Formats: sequence, structure tokens, C-alpha cells
Amino acid sequence: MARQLSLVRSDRDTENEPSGHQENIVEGTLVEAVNLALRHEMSRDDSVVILGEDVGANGGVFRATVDLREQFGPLRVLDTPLAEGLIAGLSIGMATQGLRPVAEIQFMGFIFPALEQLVCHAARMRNRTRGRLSCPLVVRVPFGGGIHAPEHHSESTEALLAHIPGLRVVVPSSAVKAYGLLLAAIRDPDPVIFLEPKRIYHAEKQRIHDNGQALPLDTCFTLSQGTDLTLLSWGAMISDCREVVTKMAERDIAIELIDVATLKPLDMETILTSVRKTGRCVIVHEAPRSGGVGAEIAAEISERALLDLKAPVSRVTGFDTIMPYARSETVYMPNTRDIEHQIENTLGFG
Amino acid sequence: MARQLSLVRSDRDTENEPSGHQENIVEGTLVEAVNLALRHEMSRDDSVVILGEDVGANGGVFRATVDLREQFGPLRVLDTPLAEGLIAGLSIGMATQGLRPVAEIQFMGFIFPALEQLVCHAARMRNRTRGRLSCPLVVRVPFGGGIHAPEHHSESTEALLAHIPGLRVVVPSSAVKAYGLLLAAIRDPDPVIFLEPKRIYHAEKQRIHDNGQALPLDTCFTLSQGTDLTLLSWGAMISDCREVVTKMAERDIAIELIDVATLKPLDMETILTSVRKTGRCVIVHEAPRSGGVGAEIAAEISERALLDLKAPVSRVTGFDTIMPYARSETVYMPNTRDIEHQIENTLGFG
Amino acid sequence: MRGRHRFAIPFFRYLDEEGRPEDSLPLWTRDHDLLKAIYESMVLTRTFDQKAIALQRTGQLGTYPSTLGQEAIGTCIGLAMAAEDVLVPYYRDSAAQVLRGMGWEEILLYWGGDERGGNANIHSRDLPVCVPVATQLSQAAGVATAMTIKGHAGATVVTCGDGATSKGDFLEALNVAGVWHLPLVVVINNNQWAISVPLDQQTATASLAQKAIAAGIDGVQVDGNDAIAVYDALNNALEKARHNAQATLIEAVTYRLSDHTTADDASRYRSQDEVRKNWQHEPILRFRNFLHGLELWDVEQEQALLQNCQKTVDAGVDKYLAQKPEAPEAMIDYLYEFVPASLESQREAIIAKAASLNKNHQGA
Amino acid sequence: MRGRHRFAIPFFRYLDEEGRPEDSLPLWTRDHDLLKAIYESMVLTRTFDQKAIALQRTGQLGTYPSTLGQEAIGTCIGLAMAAEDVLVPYYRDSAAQVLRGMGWEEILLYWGGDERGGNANIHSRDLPVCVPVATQLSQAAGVATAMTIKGHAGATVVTCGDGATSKGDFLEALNVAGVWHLPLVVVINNNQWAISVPLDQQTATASLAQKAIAAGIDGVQVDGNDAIAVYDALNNALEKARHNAQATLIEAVTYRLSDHTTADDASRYRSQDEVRKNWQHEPILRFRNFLHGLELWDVEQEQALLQNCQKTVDAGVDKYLAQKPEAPEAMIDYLYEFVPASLESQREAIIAKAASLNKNHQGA
Ligand SMILES: Cc1ncc(C[n+]2csc(CCOP(=O)(O)OP(=O)(O)O)c2C)c(N)n1
Ligand SMILES: Cc1ncc(C[n+]2csc(CCOP(=O)(O)OP(=O)(O)O)c2C)c(N)n1
Ligand SMILES: [Mg+2]
Ligand SMILES: [Mg+2]
Repeated sequence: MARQLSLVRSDRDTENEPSGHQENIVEGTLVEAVNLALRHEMSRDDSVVILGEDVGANGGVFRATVDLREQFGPLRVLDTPLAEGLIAGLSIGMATQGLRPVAEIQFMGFIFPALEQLVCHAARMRNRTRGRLSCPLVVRVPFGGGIHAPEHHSESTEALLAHIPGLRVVVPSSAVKAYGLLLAAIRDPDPVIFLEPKRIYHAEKQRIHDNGQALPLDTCFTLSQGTDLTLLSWGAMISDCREVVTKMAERDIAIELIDVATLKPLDMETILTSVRKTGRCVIVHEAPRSGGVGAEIAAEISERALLDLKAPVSRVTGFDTIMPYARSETVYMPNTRDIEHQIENTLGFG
Repeated sequence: MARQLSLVRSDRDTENEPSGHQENIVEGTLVEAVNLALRHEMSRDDSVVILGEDVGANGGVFRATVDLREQFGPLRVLDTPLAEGLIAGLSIGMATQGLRPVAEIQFMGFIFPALEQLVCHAARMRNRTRGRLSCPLVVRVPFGGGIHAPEHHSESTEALLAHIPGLRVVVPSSAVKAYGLLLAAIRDPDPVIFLEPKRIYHAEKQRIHDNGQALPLDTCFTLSQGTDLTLLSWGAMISDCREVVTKMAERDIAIELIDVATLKPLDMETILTSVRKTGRCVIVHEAPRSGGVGAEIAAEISERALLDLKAPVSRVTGFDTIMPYARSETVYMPNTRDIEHQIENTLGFG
Repeated sequence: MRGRHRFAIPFFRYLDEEGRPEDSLPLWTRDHDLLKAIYESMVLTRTFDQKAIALQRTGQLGTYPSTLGQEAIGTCIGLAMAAEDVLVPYYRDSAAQVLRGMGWEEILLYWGGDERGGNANIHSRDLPVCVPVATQLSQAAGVATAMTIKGHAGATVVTCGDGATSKGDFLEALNVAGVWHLPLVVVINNNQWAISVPLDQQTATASLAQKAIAAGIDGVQVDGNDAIAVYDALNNALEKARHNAQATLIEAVTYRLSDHTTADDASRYRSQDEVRKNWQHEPILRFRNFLHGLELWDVEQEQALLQNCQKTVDAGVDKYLAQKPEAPEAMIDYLYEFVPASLESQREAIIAKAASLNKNHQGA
Repeated sequence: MRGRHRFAIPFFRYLDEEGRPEDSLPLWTRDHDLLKAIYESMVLTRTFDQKAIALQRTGQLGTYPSTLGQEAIGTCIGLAMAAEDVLVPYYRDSAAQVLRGMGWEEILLYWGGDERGGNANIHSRDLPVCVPVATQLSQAAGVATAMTIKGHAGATVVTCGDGATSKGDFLEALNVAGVWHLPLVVVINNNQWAISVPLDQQTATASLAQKAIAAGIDGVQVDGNDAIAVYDALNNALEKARHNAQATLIEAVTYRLSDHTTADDASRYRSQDEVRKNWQHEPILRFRNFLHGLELWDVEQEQALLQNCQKTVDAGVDKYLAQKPEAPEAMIDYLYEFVPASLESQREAIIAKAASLNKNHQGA
């Protein structure tokens, strides 16, 4: 690697760009939105650097980083040796020196070697140095099941990360969200784990305004208003939830669908406001039930809004077992019928 | 390492020993109970092998394995090179070949390099081979704060492990429990993470019957009966809870104190039976609040016993921040006043 | 005071590209049945590989990692190992797994998304395929440690790719094998690529075998497309493991003629030219030429072999396709030895859900 | 065809045990001020070390890892590095940290259980002390990568112990430094022990420097008790890093004359005899003899130095002990750049709890 690139630091403090900039409207899928956001931010900010396995010539095994090396050169898009712990450690080292590394972990099942670095260092550098150094890094991780992938390629272990103080855990649920939230994640001054729901990587094209406008972190998005029940989810399951909401609407059941979006720290205020209104809540996630992020949300609702509850907060989740191989994964994965069924139960309670 | 030991496999299927065996009664602390249990099981079963950093000549940095190498020789007590991932991988390899490795991870803050092996392999070997191979291993991990140790030496991240299907997570709360539960953990045919509350390693001597009687796993222990409130905890916090229960008893408040003991899988039946009776529940743990094991318990109670609740299930926990260094750890750690205070709130609710 | 620690890593090749011996051959090559077995297994492996890819392309198999061009490695491992040895494979070792007792249908089950693929060979303690790169290495060290502790006579063989040598587990395992004198043989399938990352972006070393120096164990590099060199290195390493309790790292230099897996498209990142060139070094033709040279092989034998291989593979495929789905509750039943009380209700929910999915499916 | 890859790892020592040059000295040793600075810093480091242990024994400091006998390493690192270089230290590098701008009181704060110990040297981008063994290595590779990307002229120096070389991160970092030609210098403090585990139970290698061969980078072993050899190796490695973008692994062979930390009792696992013997090789006396030989040092200078060191250390201790406790909400305030809304109430709870603990404490 020759020494050639001089870092021109652009003004990152302005969260969004000055008006008057050029805006492209792109019809794109979620994975294309990721690529657009990366491209946008790399153009805007020289300190943004991509690293990971196969992110270069191959453009990522899901093509999220496609053509970025061509555009920004080999010093901004680094194919690392095969070692996730190294990828995380490199990112931390780079981040402490003023870069904004965006690392890719190829699949969530392979994030474990990176955990020591993420938990013991990325999450702690600011605190440990009382603000002298920080770790403004992003770790992008495709996650979740439903694509009939081999063993270890379908996991949803967001709860492990969401338990760690000092991390942010963000999950987009659509192409537009992916674009805006990834920009926000890169600009965030602290470490962000950005979990990409690969089941919907190619699901649907959306009109993406490629204008550098970030979406807010630490905030839930209310996707539909309703008074009968609050439905909470994130990532790919949002699609299934939408389907159910539509179906229920036909039966005159008004569901407030909330995309939690940031799992750490949790925006409990939005959630509580909704549940206080509806009195009923169902939480949906792919991850195993026990100790999933749903548990934290349910516990908080039950503690802080008990008297508003007309029915128990319940969870539609994966089973407490190992993600099965492809042939059985549909049994494992929560589906629209599971969600509908639980909503009916909750509505019928008491 | 010379090849010398021939493995005599003893009958492990009998959970406990035939009567008529010798029983020593030992006054011992929790860490001494760990040592006793290891010694007992190593005498009984040649396939039990200890490995870890400094477990040999040094007898462990907390002296849990003291004198075991002298008694059982260097092939049964292995000082490993410094690599927690290796320790876990070695244990898995050994376990698949019919040994019963008992590994030590020196502090819970250093368990992260072992997670890939534990989550992706130890927890899955039986399932992946449909029972052909299994991983009857134990990973002993001192955990928790309150001993004024340096950075990374005071963590409580049991929630990360308790989310993983295929693992058992067991936490003793006293010397007697440590002896019986460790025997059970070693005899268990599946991987067990055995978390030792180091704050009470030397707290109190108990009469330990060194008779090879294991205590049951997957079961809560009810430490005191009561009708006013259910207090749930595990590990070192049980001592603080006991103190509070005694104090409350003087005020004629009858608290049912339950030592959860096995965090994965959870014995919700015992917990629900108690909460259905008392209608009130407080959960205590040192780990950060968000996504701690308390969340799962609270969520389950609220879902399955909502109508029995007279007050919200609440949690007394560590804050959602990084375990502070020694000077501030007492502020971080839940204490008897915090517990008392929350019990009073819960009793006064509504 | 100045000093110098000196190290060397030998390289071996016995057959040149045309399959002509370019050195005096090891004694064991006088066993002509063994030579033929090596050849037959390589051809069978390739026959299977082509079939597996076809199954994947037609939606009858999941993502599958081809062994094209790397047949010498799995074959020689499978033939060199003894029954009491233990194999700790990665995902390009089906040749070795089958030689040690698995059926091709079980290889297919695994890549077809069925856990029963890991249950095969029920009497062995071989480990199943390992997907998380390099994690198998420390497990293999554990297997070898168990052998040492038990005073067992066997050796442990573990495999990995070139990319895997960058992951810490690799060095950790080698290092403990050195300190503990473990009966361990580590075989690197250096196929030059880790998905899209070429070897020179993976490491700056002149060889992968030299990584043994960091662990104080022996390292040896062989032409991985020369089955004689591969088998010989394994043989020697197994001897050393069994009798001297010494570990060896073997780097077998070969080339991945296929995509990384069926989910990959290698044309995105490497030239067809490079692939074409490497077809000239592939192990099967070279070995056939060698057998021809020894007059051990002729066209009829070749045709008979190809037919046999096709039959064997077809039989495996038939068994695979005929396999009834596993009961859905298996996903709970094998989690622990006994189903914990707390999972009983989930187990029932799984059965019910599977039944309703089936009904829906049949309805649709 | 047979071949051989050959490798060599050099070893250097300039001063014999009596401090007599046994080889022609590097040119830079003509800088007598530098020689004296090396000596003075080593003595100051030892003075501090004794004081820190005394503070721990009297309950005024937490667990503390002594640098006794290993003073040459931290000292030479601190003196050889330039301001624009970045240091990524482990927990036995206080000498280097102080030479690069930290106060002794900040070293004490860290080991006294106060996070402000990591805030010192506010204008540098040196990393704070790293406790999880070997994790600093890949971070240092990241720092060096940042230098490369930015076209920055500096080098990165990272340190670790002998035990750390067994942990995968160590090889991962070395390996990437080789592939990416990173301006990185890795220094191993080989003090022969990792808590109770002696070097020969840690690895079977003849040296630790040879682990560089597994990464295709240069490795060099030096007598770590000979400050001339240590400084020279650093100097050369820093040059190479800055000008050729090449990484070097330096193994400094020394001995941990103390317990592992104040929480350890080394008499449980090693003989007093071994320790006694190693006192004969320790770096300070040897270097004083060397300076005596050059007639650069006399008894008065020694006495003045000791007094100065004592004063410096006492001043640091005074500042440390005078430091007011940090506000308790700092544990929330530095978690993220801004306190998330969801943590506001916990922040208030922390303030309230600390106040009530204080009251109780004062009441008691
Ligand atoms: C820990 C981990 N990270 C990433 C992956 C995804 N992955 C699967 S194979 C592979 C490349 C492996 O290359 P190599 O070791 O050379 O083996 P080959 O496939 O070439 O035989 C990668 C990155 C994985 N399986 N495990
Ligand atoms: C990952 C990790 N595992 C275990 C420990 C506990 N521990 C602290 S220092 C140490 C030994 C380190 O030995 P070495 O690398 O030789 O450095 P030294 O202390 O001798 O300078 C251990 C095991 C740790 N800090 N980090
Ligand atoms: Mg490869
Ligand atoms: Mg050491």
C-alpha cells in the first residue's frame, strides 16, 4: 500500500448538507441504498474508509460496496485479511486517529471474533479517555434468516450487541431507511453497529433521494397510526408486519406499527406513548425469544405502563433454539400468520 | 507432554454416588467449595480435565484450582498458552472425544475471544451432529464487581450467554451451592457456563458436605418463603437480598427470596408460582439494566401472570453504562438500600 | 554479541506437470493399488462435484463449495489416515469424509440444508464440517490433546484454506501443538483465493508453511496438485504425530478452479486467463499421465471408472432426494441431551406450526 | 523437485553483563546526553515503581503491575519515538507514557481506579493502557493504517508481553502489517513469564522474534536488559517504518523481577534462585557501569539523580492524592458524545445515589 492519499477533512459537524446541493433520485433496493449512502458519504468526507472481507474488487458478497474501490481507490476501500477481530481492531485504531471507518462483517454469524474489540474497546474508548479519543466507526453486518443460506449465515443476535453500553445498534427496515440511517451512523461520533436485514436486501425498490439527508438515530419510526394495538418490530420483519397491518385494517382493526430502528439506546418514550394509547402491544423479532431485545421492551412497558395495559405485552419471535438449516427455517421464522394470530389473541384478551 | 494417562471411564450416568461412600464435612468458602467439587469429580471420573491460564502451579489467580495439579498430575490440569479462544476450542475438541474439560476463563471481561467457539460450536455440536457428538464441558468464569479490581475485571455479562440456545448458564450464590452446582455442571452432558461470583468468593464459610451430591440444574432455589413480594436474584447479590429479607422480616414484611441459579434455561414455573402468590416482584442483578437477564424474567412474568400482578415487576440493576473503575464502583453496584427502596416502592404501588 | 536463529521450510514435488517423476519416488508408491485408489478417488470426487453443482443450479441443493482442482488433498487425507485417527474437516473435504465412511448423500444433506448431514459416520469421532473459518483448528488441537491424555495411538488431521491462516485461531492452535507436542497434522488447502482475496493480499509471506516457524513446529510446502507429494507429506506427518508426538503444518499449493461457492461469481475479480493457466496444473490429468507412464492405466479402465463414479454419485443423489424431511421438533430435541421443561411448550408450538405450514403448503 | 525457503532472525547485544561494550557501538551512542537520558529515565522508572508498590501496600492504590527489571524497554521506546508517532501501550509502559507527556500522577490515577488516568496527554493520539491481552496489536495496525491513508510521516509503536504472542490478535496484526506495509513497530517485552506460565509453556519457539516470519515481516531479538541494543533496534525499526513503510517485530528479552502485579505472589510458582540469578542481568546497574566506563557518571551525579527522582515521584504522588473525586455522573457523560435521552433519568439516579452514599459515608 503506497502512501498517497492526503486527508482533506470536510465539515462533518453539519449533520446534513447545505441546501442547493445536487439531488439524485434513484429507484433502488435496500442493498443499493447502502451502496448509495456509502458512496455519498465517501464523496463528502475523505475520512470515510471502507474495510472488510471481499469489499474491494468483489464489491462485497452482497454487492453493498460494489464499484466503490474503483471510484475511491484502494486506500479508501480495503480488502482485509480474513480475520474479524482484526477488522474491528483496525477500525478502532483508525477511528482514534480521526478516520471514519465503515467495516463490513460478512455475516452476523461471524461477528463473534470481533466482539472483544467492539465491547472492550470501541464501546469504551471515549469513556476510558474521558473524551480524549473516540471511536466514530460503523460496523455493517448483514443479518437474519430466510434466504436459505448455509449454517451460520442466518443468525439474528442483535440482543448481544444491544446489551453493551457505549454501542449504538441500528437496523433499517427499507431502502429509504437504510440510506438515511447509514448516513447518520457514519456521521455519528460514536460506534454504531448497523445491522442490515438481508432477507429484504432485494425485496423492493424504493425512490431514494440521494441528497445526503440523514435520518435521526435513537428514534423509533411510527409507520402507521392506530388505536387498537401497538405492533413493534425492526428489520426484515417490518415487511411482514406491514402486511398484517394492512390485512387487519380491512377488518377495521387499527394497528400502530412502530419500527424501533435503533435498538440501543432504545427510544422508550415513543413506544410508551403508543402503548399508553392502545393498551395492547405485540413485539416481533426473528431472534430467539429468551433474552431477545423484545424482552427488554416488554419489561420496560410492563414496568412503566402497567396500568395502561389491557392485555399482556406479548412477543412473536424465533424459538429458543439454534437457527435451523435451510430446510426447516420457515418453521423457525416468525411469519405473518404467527403475527396475526398473536394480535388476535392480544385483542381478545380479558 | 508425554503420553501416559490411560482413561478409566467411571460410571457417569449415576448422577450421584452410591451411598456408603465417605463424606467429609469441610468448613469452606465459595472458592474452596469450587476446589472441593473439582477435586471430588476429578477423583471420581478420570475424564475430568482442567485447563486454563495459571490453573496449574499457581492454582488459579483466585486459587480455585489450588493443589489439583499436584494431586492429579500435569495431564489432568493443563496450563494453556494465553488465548481464551484456544481454551474454548481445546475444550470442545476434548469434549467431543469423551473427556469432560473444565476450563477456566480468568475473568468474565476476558471471555469474548471464547465466544465464537462457545456460541458457534459448543452450543451446537450436539444439534449439528444430531446427537453423534456432544460437548459436555464446563467453562468456569469469575464475574461481577465489588472487589476494586482494575478495568475489565468486574463485568457481569451473563445476559450475552443466557441468550444462546444450547448453552446452560449456572450461577452459585454460596459455598454449598457452588459445590453442588459445580458437580452437576461437570456431570451435565451439555456445555455449562459456570459463573462464579467473585465478590463472595471469600465472604463466608459454610459447612460443605463433600459427598459428591450434586444439586439440580435448571431449577430455582427458594431461599425464604413469603407472601408479600417475590425477590429474584442470583450470584453475589443474593447475599444483599438476604440481608434485606431479614431486615424486612423485622418489619413483618414476608419476602419470598428466590435464587434463580440457572439463567439458561430459566425455571419460569417456580418464579411464576411465587409471583402468582405474592403479586409483586423485584428482580436484582449487577449487570446493566437494558437487556439484562432481568428483562427476560420481567417480560415473562408480565406476559404470563399479568392479572396476578398488584404492581409492576421492577428491576434493581447496574446502570446502563460501562462498569466504572474501582473508585466509582459502589455508585454503580446495586446495594441493599437500592433493593429496600425498590421493595418499598413496589409494596406501596397502587 | 550477535547471533542468528536460522530456519528452513522444505518444498516437495515428485511429478512434473506432465506427470513424469522428476525425483526418486517414495517407497510407498510401489503399492500400485494405492496409486490407483488415489486416482479413482480424485475422479469420483470430481464427478460428485459436477453433480452437486448441477443440483444447486436446478434448485435441489443449497449453496455448495466446489472442490474442483483440489481433489488431491481430500483424497490423500482420506487414504493416508487410519480409522482410529480423527479428521477435523473444513468445507472442502468431502473426498476425505467419504473415504472415512460418510455417504455422498450425507454430504448432500448438509449442503441441502439438513442437519442430518452431520450425523453420518456414526461410529467415528470425526468432527462435522466447520464453517466459521479457522475455528476447527483449536478444536483439532483439543482432539489431539484428548488423544494424548488418553494415551490413544491416533493422530488428528485438520484442514483449512489459505485465508484461514490469517485468523488468530490458526496460530493459537499451531502454537499449543508445539508446546504440548500434540499428534496433530494441519493441512492448508492453499487454493490461492479466499473468496475474492488473492493470496498476496492475505499475507506477505513467501509460503504459508513458514507460519509453522511461529509455533516452533515443522512446516512443509508441497505441490498440492501432485498427489504423490501430498500423500507423502501426510504419511510422514502422521508417522511423526503418532510416534514422536510432533505436529506438522503441511501447505498444499493448489488452485481453486471453480467459483468460491455456487453463490459466488469469480469472474468479477479474477481473469479467465489465470484460471485457464491453472487448468494446466490440475491434479487429475497429471496423475493419469503418471499412471499411464507406469502402464497402470488405460482407456478402458478410464471408461469403466467414469461409469462407476457416475453410478456411485447417482446412487448418492437418489438417496439424498428420497430422504424424508426430518421431524420439525428435531430442532429442539437435539439442543440438549434432554428437552428442558422450559422448552416443552415451544416444542409443541413447533410441531403445530410445521403441521399448519404443511397444510397451507398442500392447500396452495 | 525439492526446494527450501530460508529465514533468519538476528540477535543483538552491545553491552555485556558488566556493562562493557562487547561490540562496536552504534553511532548514536556518541550522543552522551542521550545516554544519560536513558539512564536517568530508567532510574526514575524504578523509583516510581517502588513508590507505587508502597502505595498499593498501604491501600492508596489498586492492583499495580511492576516494571522492575524491564526499565530499558519503556525508556527506550519513550526516547526513540518522535512526537508525531503514536504509542499503543500495554500495562508495563509507564516509562514510555511519561516520556511522551503523561504525568506520573496520571499513571497513578489509572491504577488507583480513576478513569481520568486515560485522559492525560490531551494533545496526543496515543492510546491509553490496554488490559485485554494482545487486543492493542490490531488497534495499532489500525493506527498505522490511518497514518498510511493520511500520508502522515509518523510510525506506530505497540508493545505487548511474551504471553500476548500466543493470542491470535498478535499474528493477525503482524500479518496485516506485512501485507499492507504498515509503518508499525511491535515490541515484545519478553519478561519470561505470563503471570505463572513460563515461556517454555507458552510457546515451543526458540525466540519470539521468529513469529515475524509467519507474517513476512522482519523480526529481531535483542537483549532487553541492554538499553543500547533496545534503543538501537527501535531506532532502526522506526526508520524503516517511516521511510520504507515496513513493519518490524522486536523481541526484547528481559525478566520480570517482581510479582506479576501486586495481586500476585510469584513465590508460589517460581524459585527465588531464578529471581536472584536474574538480578545479575538487570538493565540499570549494567548501564551505570557502562556510563562509569565512559566516565560519564560519578557518585555525586548518582546521588543527585536519586534525589531528583524521589522528588519527581513524590510530586506526582502528591498530585495524585490531592485529586478530588470525579463527579459520579461522569460514568454516563463520557459514554457517548451526547447523553442519550434514554439515559437522562439514570444520570439523575446516579447523582442522587452518589450523594446519598456520601451522606451515609460521612454519617458513619
Ligand atoms: C469467521 C468467518 N468469517 C467469514 C466467513 C465467510 N467465508 C466463508 S469462506 C471464506 C473464505 C475462506 O477462504 P480460504 O480460507 O482460503 O478457504 P477456501 O474457501 O478458499 O477453501 C469466507 C470469508 C466464514 N465462514 N467464517
Ligand atoms: C484477554 C486476556 N486474558 C487474560 C488476561 C489476564 N492477564 C492479565 S496479564 C496476563 C499475563 C500476560 O503475560 P504477558 O503477555 O507475558 O505480559 P506481562 O504481564 O508478563 O508483561 C493475564 C493472563 C487479560 N488481561 N486479558
Ligand atoms: Mg482459499
Ligand atoms: Mg510476560
